[in-house]
Amino acid sequence: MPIDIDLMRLARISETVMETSSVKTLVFKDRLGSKASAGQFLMVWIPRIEEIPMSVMVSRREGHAAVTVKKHGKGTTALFEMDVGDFIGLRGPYGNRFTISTEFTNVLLIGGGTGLVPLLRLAVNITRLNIRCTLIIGARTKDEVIFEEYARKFLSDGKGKVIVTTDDGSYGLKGTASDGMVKTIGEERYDCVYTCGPEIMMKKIFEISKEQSLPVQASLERYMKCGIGICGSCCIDRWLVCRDGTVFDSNQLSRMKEFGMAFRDKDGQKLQYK
Amino acid sequence: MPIDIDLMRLARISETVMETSSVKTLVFKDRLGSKASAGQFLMVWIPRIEEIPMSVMVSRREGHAAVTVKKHGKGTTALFEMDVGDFIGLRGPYGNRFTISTEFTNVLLIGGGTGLVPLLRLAVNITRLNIRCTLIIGARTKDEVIFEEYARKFLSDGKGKVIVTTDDGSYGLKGTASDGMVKTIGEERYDCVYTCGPEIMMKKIFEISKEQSLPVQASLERYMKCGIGICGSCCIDRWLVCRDGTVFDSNQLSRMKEFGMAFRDKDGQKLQYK
Amino acid sequence: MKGEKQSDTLSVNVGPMRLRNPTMLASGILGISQDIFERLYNNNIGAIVTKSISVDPMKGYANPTIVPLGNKTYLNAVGLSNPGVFAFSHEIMRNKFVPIVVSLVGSSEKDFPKMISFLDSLNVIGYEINLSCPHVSKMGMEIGDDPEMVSLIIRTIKRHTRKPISVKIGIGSMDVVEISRVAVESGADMITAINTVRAMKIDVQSMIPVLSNVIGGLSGKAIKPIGIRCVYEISKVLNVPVIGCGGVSSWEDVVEYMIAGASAVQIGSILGNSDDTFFNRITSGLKRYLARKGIKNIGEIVGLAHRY
Amino acid sequence: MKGEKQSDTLSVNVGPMRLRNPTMLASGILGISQDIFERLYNNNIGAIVTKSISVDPMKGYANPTIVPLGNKTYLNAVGLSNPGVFAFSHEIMRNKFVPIVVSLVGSSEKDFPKMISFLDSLNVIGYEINLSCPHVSKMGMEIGDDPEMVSLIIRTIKRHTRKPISVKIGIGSMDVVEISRVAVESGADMITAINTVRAMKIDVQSMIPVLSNVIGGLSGKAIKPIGIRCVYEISKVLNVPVIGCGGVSSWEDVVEYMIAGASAVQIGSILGNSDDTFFNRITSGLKRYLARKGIKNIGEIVGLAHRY
Ligand SMILES: Cc1cc2nc3c(=O)[nH]c(=O)nc-3n(C[C@H](O)[C@H](O)[C@H](O)COP(=O)(O)OP(=O)(O)OC[C@H]3O[C@@H](n4cnc5c(N)ncnc54)[C@H](O)[C@@H]3O)c2cc1C
Ligand SMILES: Cc1cc2nc3c(=O)[nH]c(=O)nc-3n(C[C@H](O)[C@H](O)[C@H](O)COP(=O)(O)OP(=O)(O)OC[C@H]3O[C@@H](n4cnc5c(N)ncnc54)[C@H](O)[C@@H]3O)c2cc1C
Ligand SMILES: Cc1cc2nc3c(=O)[nH]c(=O)nc-3n(C[C@H](O)[C@H](O)[C@H](O)COP(=O)(O)O)c2cc1C
Ligand SMILES: Cc1cc2nc3c(=O)[nH]c(=O)nc-3n(C[C@H](O)[C@H](O)[C@H](O)COP(=O)(O)O)c2cc1C
Ligand code: FES
Ligand code: FES
Repeated sequence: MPIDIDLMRLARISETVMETSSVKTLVFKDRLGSKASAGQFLMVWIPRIEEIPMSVMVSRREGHAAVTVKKHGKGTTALFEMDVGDFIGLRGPYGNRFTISTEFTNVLLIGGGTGLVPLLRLAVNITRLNIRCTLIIGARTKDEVIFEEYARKFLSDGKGKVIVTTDDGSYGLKGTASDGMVKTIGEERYDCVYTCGPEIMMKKIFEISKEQSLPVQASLERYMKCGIGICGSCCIDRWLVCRDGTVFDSNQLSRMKEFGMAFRDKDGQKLQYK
Repeated sequence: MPIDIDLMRLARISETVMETSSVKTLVFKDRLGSKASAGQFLMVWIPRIEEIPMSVMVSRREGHAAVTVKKHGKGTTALFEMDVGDFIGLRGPYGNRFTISTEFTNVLLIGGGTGLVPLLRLAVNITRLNIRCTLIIGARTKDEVIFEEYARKFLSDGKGKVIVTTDDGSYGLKGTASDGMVKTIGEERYDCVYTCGPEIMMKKIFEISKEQSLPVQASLERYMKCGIGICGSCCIDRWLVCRDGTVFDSNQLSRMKEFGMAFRDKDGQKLQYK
Repeated sequence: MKGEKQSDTLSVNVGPMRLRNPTMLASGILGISQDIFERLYNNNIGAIVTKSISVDPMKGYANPTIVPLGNKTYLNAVGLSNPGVFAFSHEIMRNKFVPIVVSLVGSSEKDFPKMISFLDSLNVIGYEINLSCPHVSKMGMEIGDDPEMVSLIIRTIKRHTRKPISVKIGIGSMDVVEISRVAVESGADMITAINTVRAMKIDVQSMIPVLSNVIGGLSGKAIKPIGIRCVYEISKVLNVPVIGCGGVSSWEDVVEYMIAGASAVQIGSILGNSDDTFFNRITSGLKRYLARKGIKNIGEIVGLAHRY
Repeated sequence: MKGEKQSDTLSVNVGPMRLRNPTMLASGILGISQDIFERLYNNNIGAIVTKSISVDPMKGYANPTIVPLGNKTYLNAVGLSNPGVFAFSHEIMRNKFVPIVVSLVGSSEKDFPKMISFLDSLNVIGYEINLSCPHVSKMGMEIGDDPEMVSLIIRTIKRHTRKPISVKIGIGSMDVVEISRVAVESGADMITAINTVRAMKIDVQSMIPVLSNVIGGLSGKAIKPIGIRCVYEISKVLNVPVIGCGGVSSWEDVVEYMIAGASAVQIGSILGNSDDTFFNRITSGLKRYLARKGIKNIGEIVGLAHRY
């Protein structure tokens, strides 16, 4: 019988990893999630509390998937506080994926915060294709840098490199992830830029890339209820992030009036990014 | 996508054959029906009039099935009056099937009226297995003998033989089908008796076989509404003819108190056979 | 009664009825033959509810009366065909060991004492009053939607029998909780929810409604979320055992109904897709579930959803 | 109106509204963004019904608000979240070519003139009054089950707009024909049937109701036979255009609703399973069907089942 990814399944958390004081990775057995593509997300049910979209994190364990959650509001805090043995509900994976051309030889990945999650999955795929890969990890301060060790490990041996930027200069390059980008594109030629993270950051990256005629793929976030193209709450311009995205390319991004400018609240009102 | 045999499908009658003045064969394209086993039936919808069970008749045309209907009450009369181009609805095929042991070398088939329909299908299968086969066609009178020519044709060349009996002696052997049976089992050794037709006839055949320790398989009829084991209207003792049958073996038949004795009406009342 | 411990994992008390397990045959499914009842009981069903029986035999509607719609969903308008109470009392006269609940249907309160007089001395554990057949006028939902009639019928029945009665309700034009309240206040011992939901199917090629009666009742998988909701609503508000019904096809569905508040669960159309091992599979699924959760008796899960 | 010939095969008159084809977006589905409306219209939808709009913005319930149940069936309790009439009137202010019907919801008759004052001068072809949301108290079904409130709301609206209005009804605790009759007698130009059906889902492993609101509304394939029945019943008895809704996922379903008596058909949850070619596939399926039957305009099939 084919498995319906829309039917909620329960998964027991089998392992947790504290990434920083407010970021935690939860690992659980989930065959469907383990096969997710980079850019896809799961709808994660925290029973009686919330259901929220979460990018699928790489998990080293066969048949397992993971999510990396940053403590935020009600839902993410409850998820963050979960421990081994607790149950979550899962639907998905949903959404499209980052695409890689076999003609690429060198690509740039730029992530901020939990936006690094889909990029790690992507980096794994990219290095398997023998494409070189530079990963910029952006953070506000040293304590918030995540996944550095993991990334350095599998981007070693000439597979690529890792650049860390912190806004306050407490670690790595001082500046934003886009400052790091400006620097590295001055030094190397990249075929494509992949990004996920705060939208203002992605917008900046998109604009820099446009000037340099560098193609971009960005994984966007919007408020999501259904994750499957029914409710419309995740719309950005004419697109639904859950169905047409989460990954959009330069062409789409350039046609978006709302990208980096406006988003919709839980009630569907359009608000401006500050 | 797997096809759900329960979902009603429409079929256009592509050919009709008058077998006698009150028996007609309707041929129609229906892949599922064309693959039916001997003993199985279709639920046939005559739009706005009735839905009735009909044994699946052999059809020479690839991908086609057929039913042979005897004019009776409202439903069968409407079906009988249908012509090329008319539409019927179909569900099924339903029910179990006659079983053949490869150890058989010679078998006896005894049919009365439209009860011959499943036996013709069976005879085709049997001869393919190189088992010899005697078919008794029972009828009240000469004009009601059906399928004789067809049966004689494919039971020629040593594959088997056809015996016709008429109650009034107007054709073939004078007597009932069971009289024909008594005669032929006196002459030849059979491994199994297959029968379908009026229940009183089948009961008689079952009793003769029991005396001779001959195994019997009989395809029974009961009033049917659903054809799928929901309504219970087709019950005979603890069995449902639509689901556990239509074919029952000696062991089951011998445990039935109602076989040849009683049947249920449309409202479920038990009535006695006269 | 809810949560009461039992010696046996699956045995349940449904009001005054004690069943070896919470599964029951839904009315109208295979429901006219004592031989079939015995076969089902030997195959591990908890109890039988018979086809709805009327005073006189009823032929019902012409076929098609039952239309499979795919995905374990069915539409039917059988028209309450049944052999009548006289023939049916003969059918179950020799019942020795099967826990039989007789479903009764009538067009006025006077019908019920007549039927009870035939049945009450037989080996019958209770009655289910069908006030919710969605497609037979003057006998089903039309009565179920009339609170005074419901009350009159139940009070009349209670004067004529000491056996427990369940009132079977459906999605009609009265709120399920309100009509259940009327039933309970009039003396009903249990509520069965739900009957089929008024529905229809048209064949688009012939442009003809498929059921001979045009309109019928939807059953099976499609109505399960509606049945769960009704059981939850009724059992949360009224202090009465509720028997769940509608779309059960697995042990998980039985559990879902019981967590919603059902003390027992009826199984209907799905039997068209199942075999003799069905109830064994249900009961062993239930046992495994309870073992995993460390629950001693299934009664403990009844109504756990009322916390929310 | 029924059977009236049109130059174009698929164009239909739905009361005073003329649509290029009989498909409409059901309310609450992708219903808050003008950009999405334009995309759907460019993909060949006949008309848009917006998310139900209230006077003030509403956040709705916490997630889970939408639960897929499998087989194209869904459960939802969104809680009528919407940006409110002020923000929404800005959303559609620049609408040029999309036939938009605004769905309105309110808790008293006074809410409606307020909303209409914001919307009536915009490029909007009509209103749909949502009196049937099964899971929001004081705004949905509670109003739809109160005939006097229904009548008051509709008469109030009719005094404040000349645009056509459809009243959206559901399976509540009033007969669908009776509540439609009240609506029509109070001035409704059309009836939309049906909204989601009150239902519930419990996760058996965690023993927890999945929707944050516990109870929600069933939509999709499971409710189609119920919707077909309602459209048939209403359109057979009342002389009013009916817009069918519930479980449509193919051109055959559109045809089935129209034969049952619908002048147009709304499509909702199934859009979660479809892509940009969906409405083209529907319309070309409809055209092939009509060609095969030798029918010039789809309006000719409306209500053909009333013969039975
Ligand atoms: C495709 C996608 C992938 C994501 N991946 C991750 C991830 O890997 N790790 C991670 O920590 N976060 C991720 N997020 C963000 C995460 O879903 C939100 O932080 C979370 O939903 C906030 O819920 P809350 O109850 O804690 O916040 P609330 O207090 O309810 O709200 C805080 C803010 O979070 C956002 N938010 C709230 N609910 C949702 C929702 N249902 N959908 C989208 N945004 C919401 C809104 O901007 C809101 O203003 C992802 C979001 C999307 C859309
Ligand atoms: C498995 C099976 C296979 C059959 N195969 C054939 C066949 O190949 N050719 C053929 O001519 N006939 C066949 N029949 C018999 C045929 O179904 C009935 O003759 C037919 O249903 C009568 O319908 P009616 O409306 O003409 O009769 P009615 O006037 O309604 O009733 C006449 C009698 O026919 C029987 N009958 C009526 N309705 C049904 C029903 N739904 N199911 C079963 N019996 C019914 C009853 O005994 C009834 O008393 C078969 C029956 C069964 C159960
Ligand atoms: C063919 C058929 C006949 C039915 N007959 C009756 C009946 O006589 N009395 C009754 O109360 N319910 C009757 N029902 C309704 C069932 O008892 C049950 O309430 C309904 O089918 C929902 O359960 P299910 O989804 O498990 O089938 C009938 C249902 C079907 C499918
Ligand atoms: C997520 C969701 C939100 C809905 N919101 C509304 C709404 O705001 N107003 C309304 O009248 N109906 C609403 N509905 C009901 C739909 O308009 C429609 O009546 C119902 O879903 C049945 O159609 P379907 O089976 O095609 O989905 C909603 C349905 C869904 C699934
Ligand atoms: S989250 Fe509902 S449409 Fe995208
Ligand atoms: S015909 Fe319904 S059970 Fe056999």
